[in-house]
Amino acid sequence: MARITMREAISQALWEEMERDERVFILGEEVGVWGGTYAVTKGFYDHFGPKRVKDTPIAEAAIIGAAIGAALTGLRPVAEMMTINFAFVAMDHIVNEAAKLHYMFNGQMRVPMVIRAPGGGGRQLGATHSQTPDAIFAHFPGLKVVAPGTPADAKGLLKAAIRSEDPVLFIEHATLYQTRGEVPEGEYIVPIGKSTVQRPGKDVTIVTYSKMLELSLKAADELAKEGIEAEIVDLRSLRPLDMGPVIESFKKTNRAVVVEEGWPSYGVGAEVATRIYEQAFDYADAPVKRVAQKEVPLPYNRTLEQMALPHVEDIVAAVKEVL
Amino acid sequence: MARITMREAISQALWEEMERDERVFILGEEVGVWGGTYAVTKGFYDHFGPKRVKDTPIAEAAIIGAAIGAALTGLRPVAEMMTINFAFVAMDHIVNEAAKLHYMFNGQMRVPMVIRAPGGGGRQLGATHSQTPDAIFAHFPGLKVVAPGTPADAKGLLKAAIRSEDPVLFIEHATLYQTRGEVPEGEYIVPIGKSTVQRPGKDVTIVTYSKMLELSLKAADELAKEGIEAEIVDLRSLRPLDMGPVIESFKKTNRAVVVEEGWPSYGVGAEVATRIYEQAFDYADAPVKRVAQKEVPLPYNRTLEQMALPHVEDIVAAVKEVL
Amino acid sequence: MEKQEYLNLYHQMVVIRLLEEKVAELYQQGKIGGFLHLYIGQEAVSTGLISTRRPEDRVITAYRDHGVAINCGLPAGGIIAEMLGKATGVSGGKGGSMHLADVEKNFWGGHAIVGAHLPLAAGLALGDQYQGNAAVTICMFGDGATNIGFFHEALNLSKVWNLPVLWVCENNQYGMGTAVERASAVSEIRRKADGYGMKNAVADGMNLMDVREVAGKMMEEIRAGGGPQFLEIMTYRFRGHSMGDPERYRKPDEIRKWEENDPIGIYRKYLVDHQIASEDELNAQDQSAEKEIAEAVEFAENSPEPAAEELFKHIYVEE
Amino acid sequence: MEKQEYLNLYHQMVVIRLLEEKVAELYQQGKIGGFLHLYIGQEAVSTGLISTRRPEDRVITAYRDHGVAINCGLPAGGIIAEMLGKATGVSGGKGGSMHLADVEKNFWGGHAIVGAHLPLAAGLALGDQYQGNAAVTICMFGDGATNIGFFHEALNLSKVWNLPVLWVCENNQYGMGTAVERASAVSEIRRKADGYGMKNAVADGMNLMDVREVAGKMMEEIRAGGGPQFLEIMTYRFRGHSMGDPERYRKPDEIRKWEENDPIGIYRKYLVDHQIASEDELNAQDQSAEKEIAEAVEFAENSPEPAAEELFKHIYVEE
Ligand SMILES: Cc1ncc(C[n+]2csc(CCOP(=O)(O)OP(=O)(O)O)c2C)c(N)n1
Ligand SMILES: Cc1ncc(C[n+]2csc(CCOP(=O)(O)OP(=O)(O)O)c2C)c(N)n1
Ligand SMILES: [Mg+2]
Ligand SMILES: [Mg+2]
Repeated sequence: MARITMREAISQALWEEMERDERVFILGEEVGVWGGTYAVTKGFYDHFGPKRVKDTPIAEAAIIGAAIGAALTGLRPVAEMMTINFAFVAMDHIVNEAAKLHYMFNGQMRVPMVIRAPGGGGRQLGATHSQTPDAIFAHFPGLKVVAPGTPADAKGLLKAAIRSEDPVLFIEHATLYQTRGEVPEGEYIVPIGKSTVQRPGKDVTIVTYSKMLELSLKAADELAKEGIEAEIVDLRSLRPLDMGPVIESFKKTNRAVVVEEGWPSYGVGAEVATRIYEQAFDYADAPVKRVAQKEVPLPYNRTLEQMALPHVEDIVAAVKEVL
Repeated sequence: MARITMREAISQALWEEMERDERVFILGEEVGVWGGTYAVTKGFYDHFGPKRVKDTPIAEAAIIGAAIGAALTGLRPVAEMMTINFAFVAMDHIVNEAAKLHYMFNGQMRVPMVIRAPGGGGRQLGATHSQTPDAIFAHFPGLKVVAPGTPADAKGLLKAAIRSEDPVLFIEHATLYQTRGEVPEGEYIVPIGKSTVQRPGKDVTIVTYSKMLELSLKAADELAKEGIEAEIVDLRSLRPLDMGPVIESFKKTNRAVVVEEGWPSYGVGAEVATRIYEQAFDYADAPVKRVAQKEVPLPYNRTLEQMALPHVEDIVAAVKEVL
Repeated sequence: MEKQEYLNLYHQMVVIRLLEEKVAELYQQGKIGGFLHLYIGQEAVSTGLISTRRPEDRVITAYRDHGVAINCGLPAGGIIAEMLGKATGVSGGKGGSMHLADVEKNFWGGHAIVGAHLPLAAGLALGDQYQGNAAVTICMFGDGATNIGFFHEALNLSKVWNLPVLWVCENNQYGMGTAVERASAVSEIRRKADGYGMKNAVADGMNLMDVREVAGKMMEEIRAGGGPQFLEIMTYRFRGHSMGDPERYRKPDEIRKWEENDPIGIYRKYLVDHQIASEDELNAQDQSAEKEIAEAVEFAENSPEPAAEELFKHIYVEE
Repeated sequence: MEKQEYLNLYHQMVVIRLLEEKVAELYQQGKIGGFLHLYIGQEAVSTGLISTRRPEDRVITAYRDHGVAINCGLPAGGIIAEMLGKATGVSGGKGGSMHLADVEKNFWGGHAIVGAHLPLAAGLALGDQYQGNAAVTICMFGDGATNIGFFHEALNLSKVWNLPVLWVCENNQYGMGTAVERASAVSEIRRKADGYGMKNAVADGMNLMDVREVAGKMMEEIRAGGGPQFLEIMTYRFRGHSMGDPERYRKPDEIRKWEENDPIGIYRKYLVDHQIASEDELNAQDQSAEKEIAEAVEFAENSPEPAAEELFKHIYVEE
């Protein structure tokens, strides 16, 4: 197993799937000649050519709409939103078309497509470019929403997403691209909709996903120094949301902290917490605690922005509160 | 006090505010000559003229964008989305522009505008036209989200929204337009961001808003026949979300059911339930129960659609479960 | 065209007309719910247009889709059943009037969000281009839809990528209650094609033969690889936008004037005048169409409701 | 124009150039974060354009906004402070490079979502029309932005409502790495105005005097109530799209060729050739601009960070 970055893992998954299946192609802004804004598709244009690596106009609705149409004809488009913030521009096509055609036409139509969308804050990009609005997409039945936290999961989940018969929103975190991890070479599939324990522990359950996994792991290291053993469950997919490992863990620890980067209100933490109580009310020894972004549009100023984002210390503090 | 319909109450609020303040104007699809798709603005075009009652092209982003721009110049636009489902088409302008300009430019810009948007299921309009996606808008700081459940609140909240210096998404429920209630004449303001007890009780707290208030009140009547006294808290506004009356009630009843029309996952019930535990964990005698829509795109067929929507019996059953 | 084909097209138009009159009745009786947008007055548009397509050509349209469905070969029974929400409906009762489709017949649906299907059409055409299929996608939409951003993005993309699409605007003069010139910077909708350097034309939508001729030529050029083209078809809806339209925006006179140009009457006259068919032959078509609709209604009314389990089917392909 | 005005415009261009070179440096030093889009090469566009505006005319643009801010009269110190995220920044350090604004100076901001500010511009103009102000809104955007739906909806609306907007496309040949013809159905962007029956023109963006002349005439016509117009200004950015652009999409030769048409050099030559200003006078302007920027940097660097409480201020007007 090679130790590669998240960027490389995603790139590898895409490359291998394109080699494997002629029907897979990429479209999006700057995915071709430029090599991808985050260099994920660097080299693809030269290797696969303009037919399969399509630079598009700046027209997010058309990108998603065209991907849907192509998917209807049996192709397997991987559409890139330069950042998830621009997915709002294509919101109707994502939640009203991609997510509903299969149902609305009684199974006649299938939309096997992937929307790759990097997101997240922490790069001083200002309020419109720094969001983590994952929860709002996960609100819609018909769409699958995936957000890996490790390079291996990124590879395995992206391959699963590309092979899925359903539309999948694949959320990447732009500040994770440099993160390294062991990634199996070649065929490696992580099924969509399975949470997983990323670190075992017995004292408290930390439920998280994407970038916040990294911070949670660090927090767990900190806590371990004080003898607190946190168990970390990585959701990996927000829809379907697999509560199995969360509940199992919670029944053991009786305490949980949910860590997300986005705003707490109507966010991921609320859903996870509510389900914990729904499924394991009698096991709760303390209220489930949410760690999330402050409820502000993210400011440009670095210090203010960092103040608004969740940090390792916030997780550590939250864990201590629930203990 | 006159007993008028929700439609009349909204119409009255609009009319009075337009009479009061020259800066208030309406724009949207079919708000003028047609008189409003739901007849809310019937007679406005003839009375106020085309300057203040503007029919627009079918271009939701331009409707919201133009309203924002006009608001920046000091006007007070009331933009209508024919239904909230079309708000996805203007998603970027709602959550990235209207909600963020004031913050991003450090208070220099103000966006005093209202977006009226009727929503809700139950009219066999099919998957794309029947949604109740209120929660996803309430996820964004910078936006206020209001959803009245009675004619009086509709009038008072709409007036407050029009006078607010901030952008307000004002969600109406299309199947409530015929609902009647006592509405104070003339000047009547209901402040945004205040939940209220709509029916007192001691055994269980039902937290709800919009159309589901109507169903919850009916459920409470049913329950009363069996000697169960439900207290009903109407949120009225999803952002800001006023938990005061909810928590007060819960501390008394120790049991709660949250009733919303939309999908449960990442919805309103999750947020309310989580906050109940956060603020009154020790008072919980049973898990908070959610009553919501089945997690499917709404089908056209009447029977199936009704199966997917929450009903009075579901609320009654949920209450019995938490007791 | 063979004589039979002429007759078939006449038959299709009559079937559409009768179907629309019938479903309006069923709507009034409360048997059809939701929105119902009738095609009466516009029959020659899709009948002429779709007569130029080959089976491999795809068709996609907006919510005003009953006529298009008939022209694409969907059975009247399955169409009416869909509006009644029956299990035998073309979309299993899940879609309703606005969401008829039959992908086997290459009819990719009615779509209810104005303009949202235009990018999908570009994608369908991209699928054919990618796979080397010599097929054209016919995308129909209203005049009102040409003002939404989706229209712009889709037309631009189709031209940049040289996609085989025929963009067809059914200009029935109004988007709901809004007359074209109150919503569109140009009242000749085809002028919008100039902004994309796209070849365009206009056809008389009350005249099936004109539509067929103009569209046929365009289809050939597109099929030959000439890239997308834009066709504006002038027409008029004789009824309201949907059932329950208060119709405050147009005068009875105007409607009456247009009704004098009934597309079915015009085509019928053409067939008789050109001695392609006799009055008797056409009356026979009328009768068979009536019978077809009567049977379709019976089929639909006697069909079962979808089973309760259907509610949870087809949310995903893979659960 | 008075001599002083000629000199002021020269001064503004030099200030922009020096400011951009300076902030590029500060970016390399890690003092500026986020995205930074330089205006080098395009100085004559906004300098010429905005020289035609009156104080009551509003200006709104995209994220490539430093030059526009200078031309609108924002102080270099406040602009650089904004990029450094300081409390004295024009947006209090909350906006950054892409979100400069000063509504007192009628500069309604840089906006970072491509094309999203075009509907806002229509709204600004609607505000003036509604209130009977004889003001024009100047809305600037890139070539790439003309492909997004917002563009279409805003232009259409402005024409239908006869709004006082000058739509200005800064055609710098690329949207990020995508050449105009790879993204747009027409490479003459002004052809898009035809789809709205909108009067349009083109100006040479390397030539301040040409921009000023063409724009000036349009501004007058719009101010007189003639409705929206469309101006395409041909230009080129000498630097990458933003800092860190790998620049795989254009050849050094092409850049070099354009650099020979430096807009500052061209205007300088014009002033000298027409004996409007002497070399000495222009050198003096260079020096004062240098001084201005040096002082601005000092001001910005010495300014305080925003207080922590600022994080929670201005989410709403009414908390
Ligand atoms: C995005 C969106 N906005 C608004 C509507 C509501 N609506 C449905 S049909 C229609 C008018 C469309 O007019 P046109 O495109 O001319 O088609 P026609 O009905 O005349 O066939 C409107 C406004 C919608 N379905 N989708
Ligand atoms: C809706 C949206 N999509 C994509 C982007 C990313 N993006 C920022 S600038 C840009 C290129 C814009 O090009 P152009 O309009 O020509 O302006 P220029 O940068 O050349 O001044 C892109 C794609 C964005 N900010 N917003
Ligand atoms: Mg129409
Ligand atoms: Mg450009």
